[in-house]
Parts: sequence; C-alpha cells; structure tokens
Amino acid sequence: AEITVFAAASLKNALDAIAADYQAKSGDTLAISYESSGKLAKQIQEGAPADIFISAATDWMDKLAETGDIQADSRSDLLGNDLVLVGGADAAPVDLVKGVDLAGLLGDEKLAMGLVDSVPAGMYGKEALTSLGVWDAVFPKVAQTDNVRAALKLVSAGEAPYGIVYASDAVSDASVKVVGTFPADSHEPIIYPVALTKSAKPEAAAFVAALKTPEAVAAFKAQGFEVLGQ
Amino acid sequence: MFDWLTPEARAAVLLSLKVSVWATVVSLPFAIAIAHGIARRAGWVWQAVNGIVHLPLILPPVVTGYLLLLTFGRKGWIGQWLDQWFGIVFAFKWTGAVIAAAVMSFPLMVRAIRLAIEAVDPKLEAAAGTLGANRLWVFGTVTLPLIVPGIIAGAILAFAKAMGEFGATITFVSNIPNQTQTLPSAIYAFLQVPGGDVAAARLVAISVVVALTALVASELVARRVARLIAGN
Amino acid sequence: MFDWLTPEARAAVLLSLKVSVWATVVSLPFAIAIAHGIARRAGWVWQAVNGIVHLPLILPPVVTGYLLLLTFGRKGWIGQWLDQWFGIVFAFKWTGAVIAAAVMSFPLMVRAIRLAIEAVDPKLEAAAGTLGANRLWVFGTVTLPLIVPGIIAGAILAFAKAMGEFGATITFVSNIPNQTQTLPSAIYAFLQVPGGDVAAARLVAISVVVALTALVASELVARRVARLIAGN
Amino acid sequence: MIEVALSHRFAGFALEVAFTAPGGVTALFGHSGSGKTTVVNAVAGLLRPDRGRVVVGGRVLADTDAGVFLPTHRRRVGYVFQDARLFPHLTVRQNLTYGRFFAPKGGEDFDRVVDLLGVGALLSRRPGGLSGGEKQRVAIGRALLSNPALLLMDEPLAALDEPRKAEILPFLETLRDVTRVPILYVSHSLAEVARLATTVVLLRGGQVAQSGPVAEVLADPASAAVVGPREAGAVLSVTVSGTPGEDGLTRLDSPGGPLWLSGITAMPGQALRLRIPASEVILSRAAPQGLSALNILAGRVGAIEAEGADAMVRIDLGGVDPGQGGGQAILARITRRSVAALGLEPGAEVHAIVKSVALAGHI
Amino acid sequence: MIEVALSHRFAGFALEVAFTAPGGVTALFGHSGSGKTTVVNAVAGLLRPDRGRVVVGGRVLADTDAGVFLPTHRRRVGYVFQDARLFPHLTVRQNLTYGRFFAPKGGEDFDRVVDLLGVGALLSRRPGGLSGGEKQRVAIGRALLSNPALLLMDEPLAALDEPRKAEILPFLETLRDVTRVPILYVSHSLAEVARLATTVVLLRGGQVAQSGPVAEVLADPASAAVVGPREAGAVLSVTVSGTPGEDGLTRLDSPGGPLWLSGITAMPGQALRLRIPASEVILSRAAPQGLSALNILAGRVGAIEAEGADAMVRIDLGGVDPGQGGGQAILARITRRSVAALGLEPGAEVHAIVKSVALAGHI
Ligand SMILES: Nc1ncnc2c1ncn2[C@@H]1O[C@H](COP(=O)(O)OP(=O)(O)OP(=O)(O)O)[C@@H](O)[C@H]1O
Ligand SMILES: Nc1ncnc2c1ncn2[C@@H]1O[C@H](COP(=O)(O)OP(=O)(O)OP(=O)(O)O)[C@@H](O)[C@H]1O
Ligand SMILES: [Mg+2]
Ligand SMILES: [Mg+2]
Repeated sequence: AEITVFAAASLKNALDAIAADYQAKSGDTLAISYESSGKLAKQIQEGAPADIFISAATDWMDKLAETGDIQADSRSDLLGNDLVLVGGADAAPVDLVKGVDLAGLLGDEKLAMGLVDSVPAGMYGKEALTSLGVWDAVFPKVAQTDNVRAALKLVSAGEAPYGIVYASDAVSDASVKVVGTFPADSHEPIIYPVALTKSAKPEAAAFVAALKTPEAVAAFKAQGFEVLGQ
Repeated sequence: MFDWLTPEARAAVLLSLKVSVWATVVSLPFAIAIAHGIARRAGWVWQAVNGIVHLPLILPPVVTGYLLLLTFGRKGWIGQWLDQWFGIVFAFKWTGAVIAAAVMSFPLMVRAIRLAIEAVDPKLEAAAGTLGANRLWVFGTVTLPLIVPGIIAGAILAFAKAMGEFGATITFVSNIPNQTQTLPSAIYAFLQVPGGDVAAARLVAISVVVALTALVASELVARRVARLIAGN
Repeated sequence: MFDWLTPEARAAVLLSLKVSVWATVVSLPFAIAIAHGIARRAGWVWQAVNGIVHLPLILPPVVTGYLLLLTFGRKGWIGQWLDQWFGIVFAFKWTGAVIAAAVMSFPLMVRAIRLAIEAVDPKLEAAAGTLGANRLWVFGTVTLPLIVPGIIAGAILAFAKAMGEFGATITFVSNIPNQTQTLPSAIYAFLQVPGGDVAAARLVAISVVVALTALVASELVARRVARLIAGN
Repeated sequence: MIEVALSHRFAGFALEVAFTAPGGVTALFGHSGSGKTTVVNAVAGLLRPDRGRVVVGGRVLADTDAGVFLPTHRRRVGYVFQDARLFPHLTVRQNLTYGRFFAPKGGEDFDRVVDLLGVGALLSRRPGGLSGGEKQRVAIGRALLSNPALLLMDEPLAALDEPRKAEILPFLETLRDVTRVPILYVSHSLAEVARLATTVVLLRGGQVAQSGPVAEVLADPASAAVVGPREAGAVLSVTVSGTPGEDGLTRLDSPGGPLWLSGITAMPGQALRLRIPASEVILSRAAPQGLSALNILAGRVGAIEAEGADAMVRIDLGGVDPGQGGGQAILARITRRSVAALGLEPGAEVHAIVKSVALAGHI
Repeated sequence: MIEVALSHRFAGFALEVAFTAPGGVTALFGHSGSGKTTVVNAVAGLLRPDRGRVVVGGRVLADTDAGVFLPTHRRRVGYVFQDARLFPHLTVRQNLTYGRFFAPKGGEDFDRVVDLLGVGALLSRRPGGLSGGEKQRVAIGRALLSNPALLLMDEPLAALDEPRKAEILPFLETLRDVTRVPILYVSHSLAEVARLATTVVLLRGGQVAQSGPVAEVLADPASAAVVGPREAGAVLSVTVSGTPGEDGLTRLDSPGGPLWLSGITAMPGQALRLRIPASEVILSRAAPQGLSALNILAGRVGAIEAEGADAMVRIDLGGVDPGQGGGQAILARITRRSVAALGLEPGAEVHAIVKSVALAGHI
C-alpha cells in the first residue's frame, strides 16, 4: 500500500532514512510531504490524503484533535528537541541563566530566530527568553525568519552573531557552533507528536510503530533529536 | 540523463516540467481571451477582470494557496461540486499543481499578451473587416498572428514562473513526492534540513538550466516570427 | 485611516508601500536600459543578460533570498565591499527589502518594457536619425515616449509583485517589526498560528485594495497616454 | 445608386455632406484635408458618423435615425486605403486572397488581376520589403479580389508611375462598365476623374461645393478653384461613327464637328466621353488649314471670364443656340492678349483646335 | 556635387547604380519597384549597401572600400519619406521643430514654411488624425526645417492636390536656386521633374537606364519607355528678354523665336527652362495666322519615329544646322495621318504651335 506521511520539514533527514529502510522491509511505499506543521495541519483539515501526521509542535495537533481530523487514540509524543543558542564558529559559550546579558552580547547586531508568534522555534525561543527575564531587552534586536533554518542561515552567513534554533538544526553545520542550551524548564517541552489521520489506511499504523524501533531511534538521535517514550 | 539525481529528485524535475507545460498550455487560451477583452473593450466589467487577474501577483503566494484550497479543495465550494458531479479532484494531485502554477503565472501571461494586442494597429483589423472578415475571423487571421511574439513572451514568462512557483503550490497540493513535489518544493524541503544545501543547489542548477533552455528556445522562435513579419 | 489596525499592522502597510514604491522606482531605469539592450541589440551577451534577468522568476524565492544574502549580506562579496567603502548595509534594513522586491519584480518589468520597445516602429527611430538626433536623443525623444504605456504596465506589474513579495524578502532581511516587516510577512505570520485567519484576512484586504488602486490608476494613465499617441 | 448624407464633427473639423450618385464611378475631389477620406470611411463603416444615412444599390448600410449601422464586414466594400494597410504577416498572395473566403463566388480572376497589377513576381514575398508602389498595387488587387458590392478607392494610383496608371485605368473602366460595381473614387488627378467618373462630388472644407454629372461639374468655371486652373476643362459627349481606319484613327461625331482619335475600341454608335483640358485648346477665328491637329470644333463664344493674364472662354458647340449643340460646351484657357487680338466676344464664331493625341488619354 | 555608386542585393532584386550630379535637383525617375527608395535610403544611411560610395558636396558619407559609413544623424540629410513617418506622440509643431535642436543656425523660417504648407491650423494637433495630404505636408516641413545639407524627397507631392503642389514647387525652386541645398528628388510626375531637376537619373530594374542633364535625357525619345508616351516631351532653355507687359505676359527668347508667358518673375537676361510636352505641340507647314496661341516656334524636322497610329517628330530649332539653334530641339507627338497630310520629312521647315498657358506650368 502507499502510505502518505505529512511531516514537519525538519524531520526530513531522519525520516527519509527510516522510510527507505521500511519500504525495503515491508513492501509498502511511503510518500512523505515535508512542510511547516501549520500548513500541513490546514491541508489535513481540507481533506489532504495523509495517513500520518508528524507535527513539530503540539498546538496544531491539538487543533486537529479538536476538529476530529486525527484518530485521538493513535496520538503519541514521538520526539523531543532542545532549544539552543548558536553562534559563529569562533563564538564563545554563553551561559543561559536568568538575566543573561544577551542584549549586551549582541551589541548593535541581531539575534536570528523563527517568527516569534508563529514559527514554533521562535515561539519557544520567545518563551525561553521571557522566562530568563531578558525578552524585553532582546526583542528590539530580534530578526525573525519564516522558518528556523533561515535563522540558522543568518548565523552561518555571518549576518547575525547569534541565533536560536533546535539542537537538531545545529548538527552538521560547520560554520555554526552551539554556544548554549536553554534550560528545559525555560520553555514548554519541545514535542513532536505523531498521529494517524481520520482517513488513515490500515497499513499506516505499522509505520507509526516502526518509528519507535531501535533503528529509527538511532536515526532520529543521529539528527540530534531526543526520542521520547523510551 | 539525470542519472546523478536521486529518483525522487528526478521525479520532481519531470513533474515540474509537466506541471509548467500544462499550466502554460491550459491557461494560454484564457489568457488570450482575457487580454483581448481588457485591451480592446472598455467598461468596468473588464476593469474588474483586470483587477482579479492581478490578484495572485499582489497576494502572498501562501494566501493564494489557501484560497485555492478553500475553493478547489475537496471540501472547497467548487472542488466539492466538481468531485461530486464529475469526480474531478485537484487538491493534492498534480493537476492541482497545474492550477496553482497557472493561477500564479496568469497575470504575467495576460499582461504580456495584452501589451502585444495593444501594439496591433487597429487599422489593420479594420482593413480585414472591409474584406468581409467578421470579428472572430479578424482576430484569428490578423490579430492573433501579429501577437505571436507577445504570446511567446507571455508563455515563456508564465512557464518560467510556473517552474519557480512554490508558495501557492505547496500550500494547495502539499509536497508529496512523485505526486505533487515539484522542483521548488523539493528544493525547499532540502533547505529545511541540515546538510541539504548541496542537494538543493543541484536542483537549483537543474531548474535554471531547464528554464533558461526554454527561454532561449522561445527567444529564437519569437525572433524568427518577428523577422518574418518585418518581411526580411 | 487604518485606525482599526494594530500599530504593527499599520507599520507593515506603510513599510510595504514604501518598499514597493522604492523598488519600482529604483529598478525602472535599469529595467528600461536592459530591456532596450535585449530588444534592440543582438549577441550572446544580451542573451545572457536576458537569462540572468529571468532567474528570480525561475528560482524559488527562498533561493533568491539566500543568493541575495550571499551577495549583498554584510559578509557577501558585494555587501562587504559596499559596507567598507560606503558604509552601506542592506541586511535587516528596509533598503534590503527594497533590493529583494526589486530583484524579484525585475523580470516582469523588463519583459513588459521590452515588449513595448519591440512594438516601436524602427522606421520612426530612423526618421529621427535623419533629423540629426543621435542614438541617445532618439531614445529619449522617440522610443521612450512611445513606450510609456509599456513602462507603466511594467511598473505596475512590478509594484504589484513587490507588494506581494515575501519569500526572498524574509530570507534576506528577515522580519523585524517596523523595519522589515512587510505586509506579506505579517500575513504569513498570522496564517501560521491557529486562529490567525481573521487578522490575516484583514491584512490581505488592505493589500488588495492598495494594489488594485495603484492598478486602476495606472490603467487610467496608460490609457490617456495611448489615446494621446493615437491622436484623438 | 449611391446615397450619402453625413454629418460628423472632429475637433476643429466639421463634415456636412450629402450627395446622390447614379452608380458608376463617383469621384470625390477636393483639397487635402477637405474630408474625402472621412466620407469614404463613413461609407465603409469604419467611422460612425454623428448622424447620417448611407444607401448603396438599395441596401441601407447606415441610417442613424433608424438606428441602422451595418458592421464593416457585412457591407461588402472593397476598400483601397490611402495607406496600403497590407497584412504584414501574410504573403502577397495571402493578402490578395484574404477576402476570397467571404466573397460570394464570381468576381475577378486572380491571375488576371495579378497580371494587370504586375505583382506576379511578388506573390511569395511579405509586404515588409515592398516598395511604395508595389504595396499600393497589392492593396488594389486585394480589394478587387474580394468581389465587393462597392469599391472604395482612396487615391489608389497616387504612388504609381504613368505607364502603370495607364494600364490600370482601362481595367477600372471595364469594372465600371461590365461588372457594374459602383465605385467611390478619391483622386487629386482630374485626368483620372474625368476619365472614370460618372458623377463628381467636389468637397471644400467638409462641405459639398458642387456635385453632379462629371460633364456639368467640370464645365462649370466655378469648379476651377477646387480643381486648379491648370487642370480645368470640359467633358464632351461624342458618338463613335466608324471603325478604326488603317492609320488607327476612329471618327467620333460631336456637335462641333468630327473628331479623330486613335485607340478607340468602342463599337460604332456607342457614346464616349472626352475630356478637353481648357489649357490645351487653341482658338482661331478663321477655319485653320494645314495643321497637324486633326480636331477642329466649330462653335460660338458663350462667355469670357478674365483671370489675371488669362481668360477662360466657353465655346458653345454647334451654333448660337445652346440647345442645338445638345447644350454641350468646351472651355478654352487663353491669354487676354489673344482675346483682344482675335476680337473674341460673346456670340463670335470660333474654331477650337484640339490635338487628337492630347485627347486619347481622357476617354 | 553628388556622387553615388551603390551595389546591393535583396532576395530577388539587385541594385547596381552609379551616377554623379552637379548639385541642384537630381531627379530619380523610374517605375514602381525600380529602386528609387532604395537609393535614397542608402544615401540617408538607413541602408548599408553591400558596396558603395556616397559623396555629397565633397563630404564622404559612405565608402565601403574605405570602411567609411557615417551614421544617419551625422549626415545632415532632410528626408521626406514616401510614408510620412511623423512622430505620433508629438504635436505637429513638435514634429516640425524636431530637427531644430541639432540643426546649425539659419535655415528656413518656421512661420514661412508653416504658411507655405498650410499647416498653421494643425500645429497643436497630433498626427494621428491628420489626413494623408496633411501628414505629407508636415513631413515636408519637418525635413525643410532641419536645415539639411542635402534634401531627400521621396514622392513628396504625390498625396497633394494640384493647387497645393503649385504652391510648393516654386518654394523648392527657391531652395534649389537661393539656398543651393542639393536635392535628391523621387517623383513619378514628369512635370515636377522637368520643372525642378538639374539632372535626371532614369532607373530601370535597379540599374541606371540613362542619366544626365534634364534637357538631354528628356529629349531622348528612348526615355519615353520609362517616362510613358503621354508624358514625353523636351525641355527648352530660353532667356528672359523683358519685363511683364500690362497683360502679364513676358517675352522669352528661344532659338525658334520669341515665346510669351505669364507669371514670370525672373529678371531680364536670366535663363529659364521650359518643358514642352510632345503631345501639346501642333505642327504647321505655313506660318499660322489668327490663332489664340501666341507661341510659334520655327524649325526643321529632325527625325520622325512612328509609334502605332502616332509619330514622334523632333524639330530642330533655328535652322537646318542643329548647331545654329544651340542644338536645341523640341518633340511633337502627332498622328501618322497628319505626318502624311503635311508631307513632313526630315529637313522640312515647320512651325510648332505651343499654347502659352500650357507652358506656364513647366518652367
Ligand atoms: N528589404 C527588402 N527586401 C527585399 N526586397 C526589397 C526590400 N526593400 C526593397 N526591396 C525590393 O527592391 C525593389 C526596389 O524597391 P524600392 O522601394 O527602391 O522601389 P521604388 O523605386 O522606390 O518603387 P516605388 O515607386 O514603388 O516606391 C522592389 O522590388 C522591392 O520589392
Ligand atoms: N480623428 C480625427 N480627429 C481630428 N480631426 C480629424 C480626424 N480625422 C480627420 N480629421 C480632420 O478632418 C479633415 C478631413 O480629413 P480627411 O482625411 O477626410 O481629408 P482628405 O480629404 O482625405 O485629405 P487628403 O487628401 O489629404 O487625404 C482633416 O483636416 C483632418 O485633419
Ligand atoms: Mg485622404
Ligand atoms: Mg519608393
């Protein structure tokens, strides 16, 4: 059977690897559509032929649960992620504690992050900085991008000295360095939930299960994700 | 060819080509008809049409994509009806990508053709009239041949735009490999993950080569047509 | 006016207008020069220019945005130089948004103007030559006035496109409220949050009204010019 | 039968024209800017007059009062434009045959028209590179081949050389006489007008200065202002009274006596029209002898109008009583010195000497 | 001094032309499609000939061998195009003054040209709505006002009515004689050519059929083929020998005797050129008496060439020996019947009767 997965764009590397494996084993074919979670959720609401939805944040999954577009009992939290502060390759570590003088570190320059009201990484970042008590000072220096990768690009291109991204994004980009990890309690837990959609094919459940096999876990971990429910 | 591409990327290239060609071809007659109306008729109706045609240009592509989803989606007011009565579904199909690309490139096409129509000397059309040709025939035998360079210009602009269209397409039909994943969507997906830059650059190169080839070819055709009309 | 908007949205509207107008105005002379070259000169150089001009249309906007970043960013090969020698910085500035919008709308502008130039009868230019006018003067006094409708068409197309431009802009200059947050960025942001649709729709409406007003105005001007040339 | 009544205003120019013509060729004659093209355009349906009525051969093409306005393509007019207006994207052949598709069967033969106009070598070319005269010839052919119910010709021969004109004019005469297509003909050449026209409409500043049968209008000295003094001249109706002799000359009978012309193909008994430009007539009191000119018409001086150094003399042919000569007259333009020297005064008997070859062009 | 040598090929047409002219007006004469416009375009620099050399008044405008090709705007040619080519976006006034900016100071007076061309009422209009003749007049004015070093006129008067032509021609004569601008003039009207031209270049099929001083070329019966038999005629040089009398006539001396013409403004002693169309000449053996025609030239039959029913007779003026009459001759086209009736043969004494008013137009 052909299983269609709607997955948050940041999962591409890991999921592509897992899917290749799974296809070889099961004989099912997988088509994975990577996009921002918000758009995928809207598409599912509009009747997209998705069997599985893996969101980068819980709110859109909650929304779909509300409208009955997913099978509530199939929902589980699949992955977690850390929120990190990245800087250029030669940046010094920053201790992300309450009252950290991020604004001072930035000087005249910008802090790159996702849209603070809509892109999940941006929203987490805002929350974290708020709980560290520095949001108001930092906000005027925030450059928001439409996705978290673009924020990373700003740092790697040297346009912004620092950026807030997921730990998984910082992997494998030599020109950026993680200079600090936001304390887990400074923001809502970063959770990637998975669920079958209302119209999911029966075979889809097997792939959801396959996402929790050791091979899959290894693949996720290799991309810097935390695997939940272990 | 394309051996150095992953099968998925290859599929994206082919799909993009298919979608762009279809989008161009399908919208061409409408574009010509509407351009003609706007260029040669007066009145607020055509002014309104003119405005509507430009909307996809003005709106962020995402918005156009959502509007398409709300209109042609399976639950959309037209989509639902098409599905029920004709079994035609656009949402999340390559045909949907065609629609998205066609809608997005439509203003460009219409503008180009319209400029060409406005450059046609109405005196020639009048001359055709004195020879007994009715409006439709005049259009087909005088106006249309004379605007061929403009049509080619509009078509190639539309084709290029369709090749690059991303926002509305991915919003309307998502990004499903082999089905709705066009080249720009694939590029987008690669750009979203660590280490995807190289793969993305490769796709960008393909996209550039394909579109520029089409561009150069169209230029040659347009030049030949123009030279033919100039009579040298 | 705009009282029913949040201050931030109001800023976005005004910024979008400013950016679009500037992008249109700044790119116009370049577009005219390049369109003239492509239309009236032969040779592979102009073919190449033609290809390059079309790139922003073909490439997904994000890619264009990245390329702009790599070129005009503070560490970019041109940006660096501009910064050092003139202290001009585009990154995170509204001027950067102007550049992004100008680049994205450039192919549309060039195409429209080029079509208009190609429609000018070279015999008229020849006639001006016999009266002693050199190339530049011929261009300024004959070609240019005759392509005014085409220039208006190109400019309005570019303006509309600039109003809707999003992908390249946000990638290049990101989204800094009051500085680089254009209307489309604001719309995009609203669309990304559950329940933001109404706010987004409101901004979409503004964007449509502004752009269509510009459109209608330009049509009127273009028509007047065309009628003037037809001599009635 | 053509009936035209038009009223139209442009900024700075008002057209107010009404005339009827019995068919044949109706010539529109007038200065540049007098409204000729405007009238033709209105007849073709390319201009919608403020008010007006156009009836051709009983078909109402337009009648603003009745709300009738036939679209151009249903009027079946073949229009030779002042500016050729060929279709640039079509070959000469395609241009020529463009109207064929809509034309009722019949009409001119393609090869014959191509031959007449000398465009055979151009058939596969496109108009872009044609010379001015070549374009105009193709435009004439295109209109002819559309088998029109009414031909509109706006200075069709202006761009052509004399020999070519001399070839096309007889063809237009045939068209007029044999196929009987009515023709509305704009020209600045009085020779062409006199030769072709049945009716002349003189326009001046958008108004009809004079209109009527060609002989009447042209014999009126008042028309000289529009026509130009050098072009003025009368038109004479004559009857063919024999077949060409071995020297190629045919005898024609006029009220003033016999005339001898070459190149006449008409049958004995047929009526012909001759234009006699006033400037080419020589007067003599005595019957002249031993001149190379064969054509000497007898008559009496009808009127003398002085104009500067010259005088326009009307000679009533065939006697004192105009009725005797069928009311026919010719005009002679001579110097006032000659008027005095010859002692010309109304009623005086005179002989008008006209060169035969000078007449040949004006049948 | 104009020197033109051109060689150019279009698909299906080859131009191979070389001529020199001493300045003044050089008329290009030839059938439609013979290459006139092509020559003019090459002189203007609008056509780059395959090979060629164009020198005007010592300035080398083009010389392909030397690699010289002056761009159009530096040639200072005022070009009146066959198709008016007005700038549609400029008013008539702006069209007229377009060349002013580049023109050296001096040149024609704006108001005078506007007046002459009768375009005063059109100044603020745009060309779109102008009539054919109005357009052409503006085009003439535009070229004149650019104060050119060489005027190129491609059938400038074809779209105009006779009275208007009669106004513009003297102006061109003044231009030729007073401002001494060389003019390259294309026309199908022999009357215009004879009146204006110093030199005539007859083109046929892209080649020079004949070229030289106007009198020589036109007096050659061989030129009749290009010119058309009805237009053929000689050009006669005469000297003004008095001032206008009270009847407006001026005496001109020719080798064949005195001629009387009206409307002469030239001073006594000045040389003039008269065109005498062959078809307007009447021959008589005896000296004619009591005719309204004042102009009777004595001479001897030089040659007789039969053409169908007609014959072309050359009359050498002033005696048997051509040298006596300065080698001047006129042509008469009469019927062969008259040749026989008058017993004309080479050497016979004849009198040629020419109407004074017929001459007036052809100075
Ligand atoms: N660009 C071209 N390509 C091909 N043939 C051409 C081109 N331009 C001119 N010709 C041909 O060359 C010949 C001469 O053209 P030209 O315009 O010089 O004639 P012309 O003597 O001015 O005639 P007319 O009196 O009709 O204006 C014509 O047969 C024409 O068809
Ligand atoms: N669209 C228009 N707007 C304003 N005036 C116009 C328009 N069309 C024609 N006219 C004017 O009307 C007058 C008559 O024009 P028309 O073309 O009928 O003249 P015409 O008799 O054909 O002259 P020609 O012999 O020069 O071709 C001219 O003075 C012209 O300028
Ligand atoms: Mg006219
Ligand atoms: Mg020509």
